[in-house]
Amino acid sequence: MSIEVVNITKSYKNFTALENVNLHIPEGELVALLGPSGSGKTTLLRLIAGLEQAQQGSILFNGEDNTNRDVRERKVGFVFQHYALFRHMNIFDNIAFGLTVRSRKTRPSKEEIREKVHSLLRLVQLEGLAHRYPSQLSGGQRQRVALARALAVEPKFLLLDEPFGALDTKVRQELRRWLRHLHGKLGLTILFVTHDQEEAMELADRVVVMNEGRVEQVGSPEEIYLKPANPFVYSFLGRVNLFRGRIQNGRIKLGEAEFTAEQGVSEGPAIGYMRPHDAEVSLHPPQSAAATAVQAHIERITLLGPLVRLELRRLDTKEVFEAEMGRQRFLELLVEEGDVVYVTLNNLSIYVESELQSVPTPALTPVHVTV
Amino acid sequence: MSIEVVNITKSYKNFTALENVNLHIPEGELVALLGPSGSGKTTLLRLIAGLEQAQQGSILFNGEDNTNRDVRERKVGFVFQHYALFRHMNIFDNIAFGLTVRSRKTRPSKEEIREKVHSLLRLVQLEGLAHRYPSQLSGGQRQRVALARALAVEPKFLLLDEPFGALDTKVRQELRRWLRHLHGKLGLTILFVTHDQEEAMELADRVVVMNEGRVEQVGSPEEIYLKPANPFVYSFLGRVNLFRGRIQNGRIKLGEAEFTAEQGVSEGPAIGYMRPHDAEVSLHPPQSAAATAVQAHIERITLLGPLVRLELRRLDTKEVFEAEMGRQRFLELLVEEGDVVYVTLNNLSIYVESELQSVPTPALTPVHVTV
Amino acid sequence: SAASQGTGTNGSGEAGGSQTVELLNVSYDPTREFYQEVNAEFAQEWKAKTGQTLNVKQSHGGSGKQSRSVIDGLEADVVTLALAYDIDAIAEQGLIAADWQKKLPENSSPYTSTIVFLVRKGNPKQIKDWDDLVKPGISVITPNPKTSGGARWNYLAAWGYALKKNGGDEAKAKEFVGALFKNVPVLDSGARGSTTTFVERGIGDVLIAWENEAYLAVNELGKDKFEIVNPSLSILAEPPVTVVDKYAEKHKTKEVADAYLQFLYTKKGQEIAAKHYYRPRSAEVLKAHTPAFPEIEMFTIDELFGGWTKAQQTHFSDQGVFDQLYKP
Amino acid sequence: MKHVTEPAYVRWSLIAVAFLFLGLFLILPLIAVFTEAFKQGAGVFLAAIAEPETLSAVKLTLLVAAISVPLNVTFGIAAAWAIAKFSFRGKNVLLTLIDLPFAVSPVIAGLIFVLLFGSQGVAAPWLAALDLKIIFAVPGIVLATTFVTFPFVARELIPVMEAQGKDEEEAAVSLGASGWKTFWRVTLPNVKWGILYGVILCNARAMGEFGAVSVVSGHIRGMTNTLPLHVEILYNEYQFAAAFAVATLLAVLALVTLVLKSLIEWKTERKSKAEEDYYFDASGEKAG
Amino acid sequence: MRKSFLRRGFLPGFGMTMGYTIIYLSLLVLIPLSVLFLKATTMSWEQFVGTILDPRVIASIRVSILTSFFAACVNAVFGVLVAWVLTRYDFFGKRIIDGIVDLPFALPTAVGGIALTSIYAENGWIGQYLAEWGVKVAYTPIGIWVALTFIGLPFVVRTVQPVLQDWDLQMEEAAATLGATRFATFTRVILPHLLPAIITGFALAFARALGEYGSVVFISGNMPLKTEIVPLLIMTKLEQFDYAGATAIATVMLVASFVMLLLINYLQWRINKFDAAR
Ligand SMILES: Nc1ncnc2c1ncn2[C@@H]1O[C@H](COP(=O)(O)OP(=O)(O)OP(=O)(O)O)[C@@H](O)[C@H]1O
Ligand SMILES: Nc1ncnc2c1ncn2[C@@H]1O[C@H](COP(=O)(O)OP(=O)(O)OP(=O)(O)O)[C@@H](O)[C@H]1O
Ligand SMILES: [Mg+2]
Ligand SMILES: [Mg+2]
Repeated sequence: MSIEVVNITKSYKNFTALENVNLHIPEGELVALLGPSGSGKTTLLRLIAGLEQAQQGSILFNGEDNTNRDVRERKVGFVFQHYALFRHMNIFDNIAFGLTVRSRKTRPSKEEIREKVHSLLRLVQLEGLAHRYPSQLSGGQRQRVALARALAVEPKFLLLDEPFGALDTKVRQELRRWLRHLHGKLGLTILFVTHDQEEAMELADRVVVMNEGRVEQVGSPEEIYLKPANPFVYSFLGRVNLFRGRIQNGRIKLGEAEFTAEQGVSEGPAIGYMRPHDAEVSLHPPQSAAATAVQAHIERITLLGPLVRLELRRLDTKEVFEAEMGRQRFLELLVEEGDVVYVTLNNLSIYVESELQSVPTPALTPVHVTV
Repeated sequence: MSIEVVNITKSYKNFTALENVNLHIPEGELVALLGPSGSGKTTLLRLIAGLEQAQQGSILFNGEDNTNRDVRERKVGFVFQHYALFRHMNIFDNIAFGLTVRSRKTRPSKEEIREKVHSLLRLVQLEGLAHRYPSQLSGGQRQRVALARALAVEPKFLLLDEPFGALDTKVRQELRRWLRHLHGKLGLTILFVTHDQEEAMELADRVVVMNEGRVEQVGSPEEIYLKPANPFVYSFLGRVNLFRGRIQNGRIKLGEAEFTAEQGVSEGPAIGYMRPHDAEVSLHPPQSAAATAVQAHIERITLLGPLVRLELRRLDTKEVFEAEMGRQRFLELLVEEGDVVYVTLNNLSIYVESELQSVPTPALTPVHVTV
Repeated sequence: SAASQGTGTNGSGEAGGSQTVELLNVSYDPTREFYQEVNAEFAQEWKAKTGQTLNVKQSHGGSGKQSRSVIDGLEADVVTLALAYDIDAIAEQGLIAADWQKKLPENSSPYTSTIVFLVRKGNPKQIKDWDDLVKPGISVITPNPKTSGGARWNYLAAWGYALKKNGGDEAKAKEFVGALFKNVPVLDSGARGSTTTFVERGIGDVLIAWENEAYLAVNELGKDKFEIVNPSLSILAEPPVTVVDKYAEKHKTKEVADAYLQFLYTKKGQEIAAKHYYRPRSAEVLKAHTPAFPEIEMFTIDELFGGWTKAQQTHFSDQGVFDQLYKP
Repeated sequence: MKHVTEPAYVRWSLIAVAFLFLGLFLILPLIAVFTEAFKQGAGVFLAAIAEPETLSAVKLTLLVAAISVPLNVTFGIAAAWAIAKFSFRGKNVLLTLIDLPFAVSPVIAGLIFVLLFGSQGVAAPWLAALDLKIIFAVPGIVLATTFVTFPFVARELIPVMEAQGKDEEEAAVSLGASGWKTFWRVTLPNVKWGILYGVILCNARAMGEFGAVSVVSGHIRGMTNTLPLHVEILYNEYQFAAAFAVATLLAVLALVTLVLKSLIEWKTERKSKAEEDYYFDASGEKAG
Repeated sequence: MRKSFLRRGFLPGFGMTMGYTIIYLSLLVLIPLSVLFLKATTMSWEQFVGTILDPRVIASIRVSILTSFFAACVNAVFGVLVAWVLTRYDFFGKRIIDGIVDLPFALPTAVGGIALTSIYAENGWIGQYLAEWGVKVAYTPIGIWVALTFIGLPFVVRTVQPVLQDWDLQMEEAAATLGATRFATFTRVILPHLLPAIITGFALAFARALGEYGSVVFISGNMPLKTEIVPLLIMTKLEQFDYAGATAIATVMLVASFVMLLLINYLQWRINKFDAAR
């Protein structure tokens, strides 16, 4: 089932949690809602589920207006961040709950319920734990029970609020894989919340980046990583280096490095963003004539499994920044802490402060760069 | 000051939290205590600080027995996981606490205390917040206050329990850098707890891996990543692929891939571990005569910033595994989801089940492999 | 310090070294105003006689409870209780000489009272005598004889009436009193509680009460609402008084305590008693107040029940006659 | 939240039922007390309150509260420290013993002190030798009151201290603070509201206790009558208006303490709310 | 190990506070209460049993237990309702209502009893209307029940309220997303969770009601075998100077209360443990 969020605004007393949010989620997709704490992710999810009411806007399921429909009629599967399992019921009863509370007419027979619960237990790989209580399960197991409970009522789609937030890295990786598998198998529309960019990138078909109650960007993981719509998205998705400089005479100066700005850019302070893996480290000055490289001193080398991260300090501006490379490349380089290297700044994104000063945080507008 | 933990065993009622732990922490090092939840990290830290008493074993500071010494006399700086700031005191009073509670004889004058607190506030970059209360600070700021408070009493070393556990990724990265900086500046011995392997790898000079109350391995980040002492450490530090197979006639067979085992290995089931970045993906079968490559089907491609992760399914055993490579390498490869590729399994670690079956989880012993 | 003042008397009386003497009079509930006046009068007299300032402290409560307090250590110099039995209980503990009742005239009871009926104005149920109380449909208010001393007087009065009427037939008397208590809808724990129930809550057609209580109720709570009915036969209630020898000796107040009780027998004392609706022993004073104290034929405890100890034993102990006849 | 709560008509009828119940069982009696008190006009009311015996009863009541409340506060703090900050065998039994006075009939509460300190009592010989008076004097009243109000502060404080955890104490000790200093400078400031709350309840009950005190008081006018006893005496003397007037003193006292308590709760609530707010803000700031 | 017993970890003061607690508890509660047992032992076993099994004692125990039980039941139901309304809804006067709940603690019980009697007697504010319907409240077991409901109310409200305040609203939301009606959510999800607190409040109210004297004597009518409560019977025994009999009954009541409280504390401890395991 597709979900359409139209022009939703939601405020609490004196605080606007969501402002004019529009979102389309096509049927069968696995969509991640990504954003920092307090950006309104949970609020949006709860609005879609009908646990909250918006001041304005509407929510359509398959084109049908659901804005004023009761939670109970929306047939949404909702998995809460802390699972919200019923503590005094065992796993079986937890999963069966949604079926046993139906009115007598629509309630399946005891036998059918048993069947159903056991098939769900098999699905979430928890056969044999039916008689345990939630307190006797590990976090990952609880998470799966919460999922099974939501699936028992055969929802039209699934909403998950930080499903793996409270879990160990190891368990998390496992469950992620399992969720994707489940998605493939059931073909459900799934919308899940996370504030972990790696999780969003790895799991989702489509990522919605939120900030301060607004949707900043929607796109495939690759799109938003490679073509961030603005500095917020840029720095929220993965590590980023930040260089301060100026635009002067159509040239962008970041310390000793210089780039050509596009035509008609006003002069003034500018900020350059660059991903650490776009920093090209070499022992010798680059061949190219353009001054896109700077000299830097290696302060620390960290081996991070497949990656190696160098912490560098520019000799010109004394700014600290990072470079990342594959292990192989690092082994070829043969550098040590304390060495001085040349770093070419590739794929820089330059932003200048917008002239519109009415907004609280200085709005940055992108500047196209040619080397 | 160096810390020596000798043969420590600590049990709660019917549960052994630490079993025969030995550990040496040389002066001036920054050591990470890494392990899954419940592995006894906090317990060990509290024992060293004297907040808990062991049933057995001793703890030496600079070779001097401290086992039965009171917390107050140990001169340990302890930073609690949830900071444990004094809620009803402002930041200044929090930091000054350790000095003001001294007996009159050893207590510095008011003026001296003020000096000291302000220099600490400068150190943790919180000048100007001296009169705020803990509730008026963000998580990261609280963390730094807790540190300053611990440093005020000029401890001989610093113990930190999951110092960045409760913080956002962004803030976390910042504080990590800051802590390393501090360590360099003060030259203190620092022992910190974490369950995030990346944090341990990035920050520490030396990593102690714990599991179920035992120390599994101690070493530099590189050592434990590259030469894990056992499968637990292997799989706890970074992602790992796991292949099941057999040893037969001195050959290790993992599906269609074959390797030569060392001499005198008993026959039977074996497990091969491999890091995703050790999987070499190519479109063509490798040149080498050895059968170290398998064919696999690309099920999913995930772009993770600097890295690209492929989820692969072996055509022979249908096992799913992962391969990771740099973005550059991926772009060179030109593969898509659904393609079939050849994957060379490099740097495999093979373990066979130990004949000693007394231990609860089957003990695995490593087997040396030659291609 | 408050503690030692509380019950003790600092009098070093006889020699007059100190000018202040304290007495503690432990009494029962309805005597407060009466003793307040007695105290003032006597203190004046005592001052004139000895030059000492006398300060009489009063304690009031249920008679049995007060007696128990004295037994348990409430250091009363004099006790002025509702029935001899309560003082006997104190005497049993050796605090008072066993023959205490002989020490003062008239059985140590300077004033008496009797049991009468209080009915609503106009006497709508036409209650004239005891026999009317056992009629079906009549609602009688009296407290619980097991907890209230006053109630025991009520009970014994009814018993005595039935006994006399039936020529001493105990079984008939038992039946009569049983029938009477069948008509009781509320058993308050004390006499004042019963009065409140009757007066304030408007429950019951007749309240059995002491004469002085009945007068007080009428005067305090409504002359226009109630009237008093005198039965043909009633009991002579003799509230006794005595000095608690042990404590008086300890406080060295024996002399003043004796004088205090003697004062009750003087004309002045008797006048005050009559003013508070207690029947004075003095014939002269009684005559002066005749309209208030009409002639009623009365019997005493000793005559019909062989004294309080015996009456208590037979009627009010656990499994006693009251427990047997009371079947609500 | 709207969608998950009850429909408005259910909500309002529940509120109405609650009001009806509280009205019948709590508010009406309170109103009854006040109307009775003023039945004969403000003059009688004021006279009853200004009467010397009332005043001495007020004094005694305040004195008793002033002794027994601090005693129970000290005990409550000590017990809460031992129970909340340490684990030991038999905690349940200890907690139950602390609860016990809740379940002892006030009559019995008074009786046990009579049995102990009365002149027939177990301790009588010593008391006689020392010429000490416990019952039918202020000490007995204090004892009985203390007994009856025994659990209030401890019961209030134990959960608060337990919820507070040991973190801050651990931090203080690791910074070199001694036990006393930790207690005074860290624990106490953190539970001060809990203590106050306990004090208020304990005080209300101490001033209002009737049964137990009645047994041990001796009812000596102007000396050992507390306010509740004085109310009874006035009532028994058919001075209903005066009795209720004095009772309103107690009711007002109760209401004042309750208002105080509400104020305290409101303050703590506001404080924790402010904290929460800040958490949200802080996390927002972190992200930015 | 001795050392560790005394020190009990890092915090000081265990010995001192524990010692003080035990001493104070002993002096003020245990020793005085033990006198009760001592006194009861002055009776022979036959006498003791005879006292307890006396029909009047049995009847009063029945009255006490039944009225206390029903009062506690009503308090359990309405206590939950009041706690629910106070924690969940916003309405005018909420704070005042919240404050007034503690009134029965503060008002002298006798005043409460008198006030209730004046309301529920046949000529009282409410009693007169009830009388028209033929319902008598004061001077019947219903009156006792009214008084005991009055004094027991704060117990249930104050034990349930904090639990409701801590209650995770998400569990209700979860039930709603699973299609449960409000009623089903309450009975099947919320109530089971509140149950321990309700039982605790119930038991405290029950224990307190069993011992209540001051307010009941005014409204009960004190009719032996009908509306006589146990504490009144104890008083009666005392009036007859029968200390042993009084203490015998008191002892039985005390032991019953103690066992019940122990049960509650055990129950709570179990639940806390269960929660801690989460
Ligand atoms: N009931 C409420 N009353 C007032 N403000 C609220 C309420 N619920 C949420 N908010 C505010 O709305 C904003 C968005 O909250 P929301 O829970 O949707 O954030 P989130 O993106 O889910 O954050 P997190 O990652 O921390 O869960 C926050 O700033 C929060 O303070
Ligand atoms: N007071 C206690 N009583 C009983 N068991 C305890 C106690 N404290 C800790 N444990 C147990 O000891 C084990 C180790 O606990 P510890 O707190 O040291 O783990 P940890 O490694 O710090 O875990 P985490 O990462 O979750 O903080 C856990 O299984 C825990 O359940
Ligand atoms: Mg959220
Ligand atoms: Mg820990």
